Amino acid sequence: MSFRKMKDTIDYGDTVILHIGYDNMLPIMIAKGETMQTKFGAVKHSSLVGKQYGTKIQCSKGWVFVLQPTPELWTLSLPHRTQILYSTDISMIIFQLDLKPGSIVAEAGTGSGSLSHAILRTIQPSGQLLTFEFHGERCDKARQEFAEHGLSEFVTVTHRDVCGEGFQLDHLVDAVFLDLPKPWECIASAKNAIKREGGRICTFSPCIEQVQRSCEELSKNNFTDIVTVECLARNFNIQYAKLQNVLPSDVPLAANGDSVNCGTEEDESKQKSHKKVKKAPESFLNKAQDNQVKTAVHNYCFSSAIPTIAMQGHTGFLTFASLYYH
Amino acid sequence: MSFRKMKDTIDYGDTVILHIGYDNMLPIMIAKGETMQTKFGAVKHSSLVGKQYGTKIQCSKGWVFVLQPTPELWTLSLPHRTQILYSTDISMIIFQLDLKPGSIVAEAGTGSGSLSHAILRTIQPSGQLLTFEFHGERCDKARQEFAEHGLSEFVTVTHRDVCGEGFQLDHLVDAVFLDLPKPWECIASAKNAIKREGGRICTFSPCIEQVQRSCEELSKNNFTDIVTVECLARNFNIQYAKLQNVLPSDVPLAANGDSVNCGTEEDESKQKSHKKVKKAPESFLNKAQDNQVKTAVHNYCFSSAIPTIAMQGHTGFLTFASLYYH
Amino acid sequence: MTDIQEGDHVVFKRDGLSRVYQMRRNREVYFERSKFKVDDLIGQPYGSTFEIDRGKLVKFEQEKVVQLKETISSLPGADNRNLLDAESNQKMSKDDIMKMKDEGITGEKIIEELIENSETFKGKTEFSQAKYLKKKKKKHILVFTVLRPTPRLVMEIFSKEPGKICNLRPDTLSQLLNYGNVMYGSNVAVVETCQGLVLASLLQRMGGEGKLIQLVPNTSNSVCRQVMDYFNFPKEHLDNVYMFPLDTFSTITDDTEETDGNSAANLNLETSSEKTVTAPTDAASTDGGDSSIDSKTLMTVGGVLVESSDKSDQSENAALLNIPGKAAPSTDVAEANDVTMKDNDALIENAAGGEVIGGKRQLPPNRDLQRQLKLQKQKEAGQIIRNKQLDSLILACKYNPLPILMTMLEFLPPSRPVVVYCQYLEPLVECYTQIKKKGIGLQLRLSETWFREYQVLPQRTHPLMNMSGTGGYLLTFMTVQPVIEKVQS
Amino acid sequence: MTDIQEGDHVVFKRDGLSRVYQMRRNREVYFERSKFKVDDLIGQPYGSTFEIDRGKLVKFEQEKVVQLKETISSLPGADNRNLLDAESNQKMSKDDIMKMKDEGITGEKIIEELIENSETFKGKTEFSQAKYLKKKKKKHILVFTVLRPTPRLVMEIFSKEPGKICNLRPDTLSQLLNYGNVMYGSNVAVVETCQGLVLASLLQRMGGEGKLIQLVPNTSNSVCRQVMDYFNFPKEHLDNVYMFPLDTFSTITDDTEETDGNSAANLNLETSSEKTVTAPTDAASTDGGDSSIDSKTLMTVGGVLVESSDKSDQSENAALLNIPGKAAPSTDVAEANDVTMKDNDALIENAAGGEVIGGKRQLPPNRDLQRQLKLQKQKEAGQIIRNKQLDSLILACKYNPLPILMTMLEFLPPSRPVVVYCQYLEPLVECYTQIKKKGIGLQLRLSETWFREYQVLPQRTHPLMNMSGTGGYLLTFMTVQPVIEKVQS
Repeated sequence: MSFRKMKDTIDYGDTVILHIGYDNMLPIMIAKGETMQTKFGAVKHSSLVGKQYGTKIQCSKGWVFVLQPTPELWTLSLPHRTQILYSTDISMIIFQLDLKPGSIVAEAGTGSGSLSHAILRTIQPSGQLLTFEFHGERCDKARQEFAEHGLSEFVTVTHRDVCGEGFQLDHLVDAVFLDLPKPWECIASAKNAIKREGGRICTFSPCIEQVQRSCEELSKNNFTDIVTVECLARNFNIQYAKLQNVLPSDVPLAANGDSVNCGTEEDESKQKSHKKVKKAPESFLNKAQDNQVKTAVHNYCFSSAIPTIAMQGHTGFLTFASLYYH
Repeated sequence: MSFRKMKDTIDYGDTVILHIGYDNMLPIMIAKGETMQTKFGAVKHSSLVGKQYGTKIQCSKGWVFVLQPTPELWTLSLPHRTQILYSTDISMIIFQLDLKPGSIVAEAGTGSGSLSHAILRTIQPSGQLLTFEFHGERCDKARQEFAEHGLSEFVTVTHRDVCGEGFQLDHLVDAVFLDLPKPWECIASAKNAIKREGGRICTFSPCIEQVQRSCEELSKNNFTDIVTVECLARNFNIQYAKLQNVLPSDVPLAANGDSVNCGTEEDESKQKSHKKVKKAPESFLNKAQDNQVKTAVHNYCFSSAIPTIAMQGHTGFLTFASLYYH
Repeated sequence: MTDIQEGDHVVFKRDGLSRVYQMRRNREVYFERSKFKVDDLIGQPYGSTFEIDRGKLVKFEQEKVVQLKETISSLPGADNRNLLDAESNQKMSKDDIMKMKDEGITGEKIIEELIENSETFKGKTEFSQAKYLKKKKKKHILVFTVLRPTPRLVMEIFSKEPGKICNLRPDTLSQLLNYGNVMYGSNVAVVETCQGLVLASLLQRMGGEGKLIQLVPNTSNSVCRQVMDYFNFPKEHLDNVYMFPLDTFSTITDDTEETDGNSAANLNLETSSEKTVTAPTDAASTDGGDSSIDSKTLMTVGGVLVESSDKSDQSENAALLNIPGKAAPSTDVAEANDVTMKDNDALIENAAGGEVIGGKRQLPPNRDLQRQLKLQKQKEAGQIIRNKQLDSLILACKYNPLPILMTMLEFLPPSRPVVVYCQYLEPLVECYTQIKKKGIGLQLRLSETWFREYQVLPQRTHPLMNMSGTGGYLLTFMTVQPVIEKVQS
Repeated sequence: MTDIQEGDHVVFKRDGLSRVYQMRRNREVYFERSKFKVDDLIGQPYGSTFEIDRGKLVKFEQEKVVQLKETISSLPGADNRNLLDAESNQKMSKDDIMKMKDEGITGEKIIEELIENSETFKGKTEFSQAKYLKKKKKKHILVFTVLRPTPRLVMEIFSKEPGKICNLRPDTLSQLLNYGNVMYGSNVAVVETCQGLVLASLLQRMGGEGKLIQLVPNTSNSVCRQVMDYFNFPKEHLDNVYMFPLDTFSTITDDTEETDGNSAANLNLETSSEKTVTAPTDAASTDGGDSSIDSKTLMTVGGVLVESSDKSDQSENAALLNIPGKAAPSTDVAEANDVTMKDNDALIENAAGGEVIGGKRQLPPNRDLQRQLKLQKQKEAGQIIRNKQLDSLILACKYNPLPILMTMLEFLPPSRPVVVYCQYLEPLVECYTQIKKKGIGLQLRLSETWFREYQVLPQRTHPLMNMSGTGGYLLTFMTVQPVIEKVQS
């Protein structure tokens, strides 16, 4: 039930997210007699029941947090059965498909259910997700997950290759999402699935050639407002930077970010608050900078938002289109 | 001569850049008896002779600066005969083609000579640029410009459609640059133009389909290390921002950018230094902000680097490749 | 309800341009330099396409659209070596065109004349011909589709003046809604200065359940919620919207039941001071077009009558549009440039919505009742906050987010998402640093989005030549209970 | 000189990876986990490709490369629905592979065995097969090309640890060179802490003429110029490189001829204090691999013996690599991940260049002569600066750029380009604000570059899945003479 509504405390049957670190989250379903092993020690499920979501839990070798799942947390912690969609693209898809409570959506394929969970959050309780997956085992897993998450009544998982067999839906849905190797093969069938009053479609494709064929096919099928976009998240790290003034700075500095002459002690305390962000590397950095202090008393200090050097360069192209009254 | 070497003062025959505004620069060749009309008034050529480059010149209705041209300034002020390449791409091309004094380069087409000037700066005085242009008039104009700029001895402008007729060069050049609608048609000819010991090639194409055909053809012709890249310049405006604190701020702010409680007078003086950046709009902004001061004494003030909202979204794809000893 | 009803706000959409109009019989609207009555739209299904033919609405057949598309198919690479200044090659003057229009000649006919009078058209490549045709069609033939407003469409209204909505872009707004975990029945606290766009988007995602509390700086200032009107929300949905002034915050920090009385007293004080301040606002509203028509609805929402005449917004926006940056839009013909300028002017004139001529006005309702209702809802909102019943906190405003964030976090239960949007990076660095320092946020993330659009056409696929340089920055995290709980293991 | 000479520094290049080695007979090198002697490379033409076959260099035929390419051509879209964990489907263990290698079995043979022992290979799509083959070939067959070092190739050495060169990327370095208007005969002042990469790139563009003045913080600190060695610059070119300590700056601010004496005195003072400081530096250099070999050359360049053991650099870099960001590289097989880790380790061990085993060492030359030469060049550099003979100023360092910029601008003639590169945005905002305020720069521009690489393959074209999030920021402008000159009009 923890996916349908925000809750205060943990009950048996809830799926919770054990937050061990920024890139280390484990989803667990709370069951009697079960125990979860984490790198900080074991956590007995029963001991979590009745606890408030967001609580810091002491384990034998450290602590973890227990969070109520959101589709965004789920996307970061779910078991991968396929390549998955991430929240930057997912957000755009939900928005561009005009989804809201009550929307009826067709999705192919289900994959690992990353997008499905976000769709379900938005369209429940009056909407329906009709999701199609050609891979039998994945179908079963998805169905099981939706059931565990209390979402079964809002979703129908169908085991079918829509590329060959089509959606077999007759003017029923508000929106169609296609994440398939050959989306263009399903566009005619998608058109037939969309309500007479019109609707929206989205295809996700990693390669531009797929986009080109999809756009052609969309156009042929009288879809309009065809738009292809790309969204890339660029994350920033906050770093406390200290640049040596190799010449005496007689220039008055502007309003921004600079305690010139910042001493070592003062910095140390400021940096402590940052140490959690980057553990080992920063301590090296501190040492290195401290050495420099010997030769230069003056430093220019500031908090800097630095884009992460390694970033996701591409996920896929999102093509959106409208089908008007038809 | 002003393109070949940095000079101190202006002579007859020099091409100079009249800098009227950030996006308003005029290239003029200093000639006896000539007068240049600008929106700030007329400038007699003869009056500039002997003046130092970089001088601020008083005209009847304002002042302009007179700068010595660099290829970068030339790119921003040259007469457009075609779409031109800009300095972000040009810098990448020169770098990736491994150009340096002494390099021999084949270029097709010459276009408006934007890239040519940057190539010539880098390869002169011992290098040679062999540039090809299929449009007769453009050829003549380019030849004339190179002569005026004192660059004739380093460049040969040939009137030819290299797509049909090829470069007709036998293992002579270090690098080839292609900015043509169908670059793939010239790749075999480019290969033959490149020195036996090897060299580099670059093609510039706006559409991905052109890139795909070029890459295929490069591969077929034993070019290796084929890499396609895109460079986009993102410019920042510096804006002095003032955000209202709608709640009393009892939170100690970090090292950075914030004179909380900054009063109106103080801000005014700070903002004056920024007024030149954005004229009319900022004065409106000041008024609007001043009004807010009545209801809120506390503001959070900082200099902010804001990416320009409207930016160049695409110029073209740059494909680079190596031809090794052949 | 798939047909357009009288009173509906609808979107007129053509290419990348959207405008919102309210449907009233006998009302004339301006759209893309044309003036026409909208009567004939009422009763038509949403999604219908119309053409303005000599000042009259005509239903547009689908086939024409397709035909236009097929014209544009040619190979690139052919050279236009002789084309430099297209404008001087046109024998017809602007006056000629205006005259033809005055004579009631159709757009199609005008384009035919333009082609015949172009010296260079025949020498152009097929691709260039198609491009020319497309441009002229856009200028001389006005075709648009009438659609039900959605956040996506309404957002397009602001695409040329993003400063009005704090530079929000579809990518950032969409993330704000998703990372905020907004869903049916959510209790959401929001601070926004985006004309009501964020408010409306949130309300739609709540589907008629839950509470949407808009935090505003103080009781005396008006807030602009203009965009809320565009969505034709039923009254039951609007009833879920609350307004809570942040300057009455001290009234809810005491936990005792007694303080409720105190709070009410405080609120009364605030309200009386508001009396004098709102007067000029109301006066201004009378020349605000049809906004007073919906004032009754707005009253029940619990807000004061709100106004879009936020001057600081407009000038801020102007500043942002006139940036001395380098990226210049690549319009190669002077004429096209001209059009853009005109469009822009119209846009500023009309504010965000469509300009409407005529339309009857109603008298403002009982002001006392209005004030009482407002106070009641304000109190309810305060209780929700105090009782820690919020499911998410969302900030997208031109105020310094840090004090608001730190104050509100006290009232947010653990394991709840927080999203702070800001058009500047620096304030979010401050927020990030504080949250990190206090250890009160998990999955803390500061990001921006690179949002890029593509032209996908046979043999001519490439990213668009112009793009948006910034859609603002997002700080997202989950609240936690930092006290350690020991459990059995 | 198209053949590799003994003593040359050469680049070994394979795919996206480059390493620099100096060619010496009888010397063994480590490259991509292989150890081999380079003797056979001497006398071969640059651009030749070699394979390491059981520890020996073998010339590689072009045809093989082409064949490998053709294997990789298949349509996408076929589904790998049964593939989840590729590693567990391989019957051969890592030990098996190691054993085969020890037995001297070729890489080709090992790959054949791997395919035969893969349970899933036959079930894979043609595309997946090709991908698998490519990956295995990269791992088990070591083919590389020997190239003459260029800034482009040398830069690749740092592609996995950009922190060592202040996050410079090809796009930013290239703009730094172009906007700096560096050309044959330029007089350039530069401050760099990029291991000498910027210095070397500038020197190459100067083509053996002009003066390249490296401004360093002070006489006592050593600066790393390691990359300068890689370019095999002739002595005449290196003679144009000067070093000027910024802490002796006061000596050139007085304009009289007399100050030259003063300056010399000052310099002497500085130099004597340096004596004690440089001692440990020299001591450290003896275990710095083959860097002492080139010390003689470096002396004539006018610098002290320089060292790459800049610890702060390394840790800074480590900090930048271990960022807690979200973008995870998409390696789907654990084995591949493993390899990356190992490569990384090796990289850090080797610093930027290739690790070399053996190689004779020379004794340091006369230290007194060295100091005298240094002093002489320092004085010359001071004169060039004082006489305002600089053509451009380029900063790319980890120091606060503002004081250096404002000091140096006094000595730059008008109409000269200035380029300030910084890996942080904030210091450049300060510089921008000052230049703007003082009105001493035209075409002032603060920018960053979005640099993106594409995979272009039939039916599989898309931007690369991983990219660099930042290549630093650039501030560019032209100096001006702010005094107004009245002229005839």
